[in-house]
Amino acid sequence: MDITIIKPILPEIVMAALACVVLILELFIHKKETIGVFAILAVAAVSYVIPQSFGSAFNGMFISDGYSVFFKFIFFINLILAVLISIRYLKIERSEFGEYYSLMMFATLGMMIMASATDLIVLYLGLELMALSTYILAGFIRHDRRSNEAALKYFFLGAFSSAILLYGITMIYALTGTTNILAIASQLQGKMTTQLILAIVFLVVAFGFKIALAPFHMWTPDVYEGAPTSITAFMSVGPKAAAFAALGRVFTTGLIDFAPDWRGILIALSILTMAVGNILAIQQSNIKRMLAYSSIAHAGYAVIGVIAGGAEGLSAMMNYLFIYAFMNIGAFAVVIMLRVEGVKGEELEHYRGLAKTHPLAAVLMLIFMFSLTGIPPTGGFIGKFYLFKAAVGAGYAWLAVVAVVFSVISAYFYLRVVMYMYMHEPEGEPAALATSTPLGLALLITTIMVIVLGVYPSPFLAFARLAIG
Amino acid sequence: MQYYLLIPFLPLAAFVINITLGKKIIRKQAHWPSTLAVLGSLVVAVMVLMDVLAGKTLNEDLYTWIISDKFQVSVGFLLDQLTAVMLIVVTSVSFLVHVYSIGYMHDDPGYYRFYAYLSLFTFSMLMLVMANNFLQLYFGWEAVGLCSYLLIGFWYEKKSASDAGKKAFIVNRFGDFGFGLGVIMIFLTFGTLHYIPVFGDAGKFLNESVNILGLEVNLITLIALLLFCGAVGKSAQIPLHVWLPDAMEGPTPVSALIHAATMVTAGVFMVARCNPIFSLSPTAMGVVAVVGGVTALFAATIALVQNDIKRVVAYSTISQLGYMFLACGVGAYAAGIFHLYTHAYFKALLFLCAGSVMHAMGGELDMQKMGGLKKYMPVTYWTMLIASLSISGIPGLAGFFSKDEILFRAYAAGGVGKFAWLLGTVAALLTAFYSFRLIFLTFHGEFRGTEEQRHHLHESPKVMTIPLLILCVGAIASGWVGIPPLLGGGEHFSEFLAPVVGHPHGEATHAEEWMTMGISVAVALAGIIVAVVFYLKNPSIPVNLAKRFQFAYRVLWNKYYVDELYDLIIVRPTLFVAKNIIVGFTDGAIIEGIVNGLPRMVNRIGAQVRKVQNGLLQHYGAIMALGLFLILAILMIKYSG
Amino acid sequence: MPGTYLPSNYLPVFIFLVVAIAFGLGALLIGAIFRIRRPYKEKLMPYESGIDPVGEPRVRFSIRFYIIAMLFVVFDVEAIFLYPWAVVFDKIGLYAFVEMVIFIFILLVGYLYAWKKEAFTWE
Amino acid sequence: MVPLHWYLWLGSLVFCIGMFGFLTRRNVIIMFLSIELMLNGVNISLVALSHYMQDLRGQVLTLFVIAVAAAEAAIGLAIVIALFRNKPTTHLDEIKEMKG
Repeated sequence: MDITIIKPILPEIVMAALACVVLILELFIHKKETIGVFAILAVAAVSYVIPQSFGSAFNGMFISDGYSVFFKFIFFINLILAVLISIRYLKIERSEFGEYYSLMMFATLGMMIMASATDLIVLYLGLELMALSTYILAGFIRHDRRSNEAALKYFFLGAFSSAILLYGITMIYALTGTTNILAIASQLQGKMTTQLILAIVFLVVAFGFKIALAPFHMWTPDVYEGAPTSITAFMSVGPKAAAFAALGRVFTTGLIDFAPDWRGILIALSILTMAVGNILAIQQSNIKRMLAYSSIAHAGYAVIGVIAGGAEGLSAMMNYLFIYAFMNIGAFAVVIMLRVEGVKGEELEHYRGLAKTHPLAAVLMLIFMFSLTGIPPTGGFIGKFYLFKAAVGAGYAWLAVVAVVFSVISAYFYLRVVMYMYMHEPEGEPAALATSTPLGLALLITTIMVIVLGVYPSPFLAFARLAIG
Repeated sequence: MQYYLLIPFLPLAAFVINITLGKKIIRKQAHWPSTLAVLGSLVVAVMVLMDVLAGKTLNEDLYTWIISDKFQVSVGFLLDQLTAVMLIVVTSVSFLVHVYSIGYMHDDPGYYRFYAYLSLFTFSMLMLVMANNFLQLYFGWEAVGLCSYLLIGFWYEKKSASDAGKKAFIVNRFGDFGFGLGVIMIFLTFGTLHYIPVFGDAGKFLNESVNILGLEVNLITLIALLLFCGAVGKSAQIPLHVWLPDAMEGPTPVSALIHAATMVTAGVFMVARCNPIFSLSPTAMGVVAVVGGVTALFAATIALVQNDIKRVVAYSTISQLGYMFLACGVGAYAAGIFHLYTHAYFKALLFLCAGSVMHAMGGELDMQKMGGLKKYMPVTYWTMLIASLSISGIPGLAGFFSKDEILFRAYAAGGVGKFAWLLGTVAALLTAFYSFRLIFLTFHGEFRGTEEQRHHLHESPKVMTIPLLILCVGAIASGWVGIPPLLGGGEHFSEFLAPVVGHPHGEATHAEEWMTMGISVAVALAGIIVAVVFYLKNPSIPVNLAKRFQFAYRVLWNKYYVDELYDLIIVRPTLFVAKNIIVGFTDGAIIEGIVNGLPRMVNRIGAQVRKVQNGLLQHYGAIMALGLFLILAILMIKYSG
Repeated sequence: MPGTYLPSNYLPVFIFLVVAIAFGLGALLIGAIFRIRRPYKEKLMPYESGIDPVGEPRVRFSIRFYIIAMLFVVFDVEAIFLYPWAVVFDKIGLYAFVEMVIFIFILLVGYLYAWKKEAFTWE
Repeated sequence: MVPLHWYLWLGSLVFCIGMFGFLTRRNVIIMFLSIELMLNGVNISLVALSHYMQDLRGQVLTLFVIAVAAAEAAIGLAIVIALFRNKPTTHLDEIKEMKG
């Protein structure tokens, strides 16, 4: 029995073990913050074993390469930040249960498996592990009807989409007799068949659902609005990035010979997504819902990286997701800060005159809104710049122009928040803030990273480029 | 030798400290971070100068923000002879002004804000002069403009101050627009924005021309002139000089630092820096020389009759900047920079002395209400006298060497240069006259102010007079590094700069050199003597002259009506268009359609699309399925057909 | 060998199924066609051994049933992994054994959790 | 012998019936069943393919699908119960608090 063959999957094993430990700890520890801290320590432990993990395992079903490791870091950041912003928030929502953290860890485990999967079976298992955990997390505030509704909608549509994914996998299996992503291309030999069309379309739909590409985005606004805000932040980055990782891997290795076909589909979906996300975001008065539409729009931008393809396109997409993790969670952290006992703090109206009452919170929100719009010198600008550059480089200049136009439209609703904070006078009683050390830490990290990524992006760009190899 | 990074970043750190902690914590101690930072910069600048003297120059990109094929946005530093000189000028004057402001601004409620802006300005100016590419130059350019705007309007409660700030901002827009176009042209032509490759390749495009509205224009000339547009705006040359006198609304130390010694000389620096481009285009050079010469004379004439002490010095600044451009225009870049460097000291000194006078007079600016201040404030008097001697070009003082160098080079260059020399020499006469008019009106004779003011008269505190004394040393001695061979010197200054700006063209005999020198000394003395006669011996003469040549006097008093002219041909039409036509259109269809129509359309679409999101789970599933079958159908049709 | 499942082996089963379904449906159908319909109130009452019914016929089950059912389904289905494992156990040996122990251990963690959360106690 | 196609058609038919049921029925429990039908349609195809190709992967995936489906059912049921406690309905048309 050779133990070394499990080395590539060691991070996942450690994560799984620690998630189980956290689950058991919940039974004995009454101070739930401790469990949150433990979850963060677990990430540290997993990160520790990652450098030794490079390689392939289980007959090529699982790989730990630069690409997957980059995504895993996005998941870790996502997990850490989400834990930090949850601790106080859960108390306010009266939903302080330790399972919350272990579920987050299991979801992260699922994402890690997705990013590393080189076999469709493994991919499916990772996806389900992630999805099942997030279904529960979406409905975590059990006494809140909106949270229940979010979980229900997410669950049903999610199950529907995973059935579609399975059918797509079956089609590929029928055609090639294999489920190995790397072997698919050689088995298909570039031959187009009806089954392959089915397979491509079904896979696009299934991944499109997780990424929230229009018209498979319908669940997103409702679920993001209803779910606990911390989970919305978690969901809007992690699962999305994981689905991008899988999409990138499956389409740019297994189905690379059919790039013209799926690229056409993705371009159409990307434009539709940017349109729907940005245009509907303008209509929203609830900031969580607005951020939900904004996250749809951002998925539309990021998919341009996959369309452009190649090392440049993929690394631009990875960078974008990396930057997006910080700015989006940062924005949600501010939203969470406004959620205090008895006040939802989700409406745009709550931000009226925030600059007068809470200047620091307003400045932070301003930075995140600028970054989401893509105004230099914030990270958002860098992310978009390289995405659009990749598109231009791959000969899709017109698509970049369309994306820029939609970015300009997006300024309307992002900057409206800024306007509410800075141009309007506060009304009634000044809004209270629910601050806490972990939340402050999360805000600190996100703000610094958004600025650093905007001002000094080269090391991170180099990292993504290196990861592609 | 990365230590040079301290030069710009110390002031930046001071800015950050003051702007964040200033209001609550530092308050009256705000001068400490800023002053110490700029002192540090000065020390490091001296070290850099030593390195450069030892032959070590440096050109490196510190960090690159964005790379996109050829387009590269980076922060990089070029440390060569020219930069070293500029660093010394900027940091030393800035340091002295920082110290002086401790006394001058001590009661101001916006104390911390003032020092924060000063630090920010110093940072921007240093980034500007240390840049190794045009984009950074451009950013520094805009940043110093912003600081200038903030500092002119520092007392923003005062309407004239905020108006002056706006005016400076808007007038500079004109110049900066040209400068920006120039930078873009450079990128389009050379494919890079770094100095070294651009300057290296400039010769290759010598004979290329571009077609503008049917007019064939030489490419290099076009670039040079566009760049020069920026210099005209920033350095307040004709016709964009109107903002600088109004900028005197700002605190006097600001006038000394920004509007005399450093920022306004950025244009000269830029032209000198871009000398490989300018030198290739005789047309552009001619324009530079003529604009400089004409401005030198033009501004000097206005200064003759002004009564506002700061405005006299301001017009004098414009005039002296004209000299510097004149020098650049005849190819004597080293002479231009030499004058920039000596001028920084004596002009800063003049301003700070004016500030000292104002301090004593309780903010009074009208020289007609001063007089006889000599006995109340001896230090101010003597230092200002030396500065005036220096600017007039009395042999042995700094101004003499640099001005003489310029006039000689202009003469030697021949052609346009001769004409420019003539303008410059007349301007030198006027310079001596108005400088001493200022001295005599302010310090000699009887005090003409109110009793209350007289009671209040006092010499400024040590913290203000010591910078004056130090600057005075500069006003005397700073020229000694560039004594011409004719007087036994070694022309060290132009030799030092020669690797960057080359040697001036033109040949002249020793006799001619003696002649130009003699003439400039003679006119300087003549100017002083006339001033003595007019304002000390026989004060009725100027009054009579003003009466006799009423028309000329009024034209000069009103600064040639340039402001009025601009008001008539630019401001009013613009306002007219804005008020009538644009407002008219807003009710009409076009603007309505574009400004309101598009968002409204987006909104209307949004409101419709929104209905699809009706909250029903099945509905969502159905739309997913619909999307799936639609894509499937399209692909199927594509492959079956 | 692919495709060796000859339906002939299952033919009797198939015929039996068809006959069974046809008979059941036929009997109901014939009854529906020929019977006389004269409904009145007592006749429509649910038959509860001659006693008048009390309350709604649909009773809501306690939520406990669902929880037990869910737990049962989950733990029951995990057993399917044991079958293929058992089949190939002697071929893979120790490695398989260790893996299955880990698998069971993870299930055990879940079981422990459910137990501690008092999912098995009936209030 | 039954050709592979028959199985595949059967599988896709079951899948489509499930899909149709999911989209048309309003009762959450029936929708559950519909999703199970979809998954089982996939399972039929997978097992058939696996058998015809003499490749075990299909069957392995089927086992995983069954296990995941069970977990999914448990979670789904839990979510429905949680909702039911706050709003006693299993009729989906009444669950549309969030929209727009």
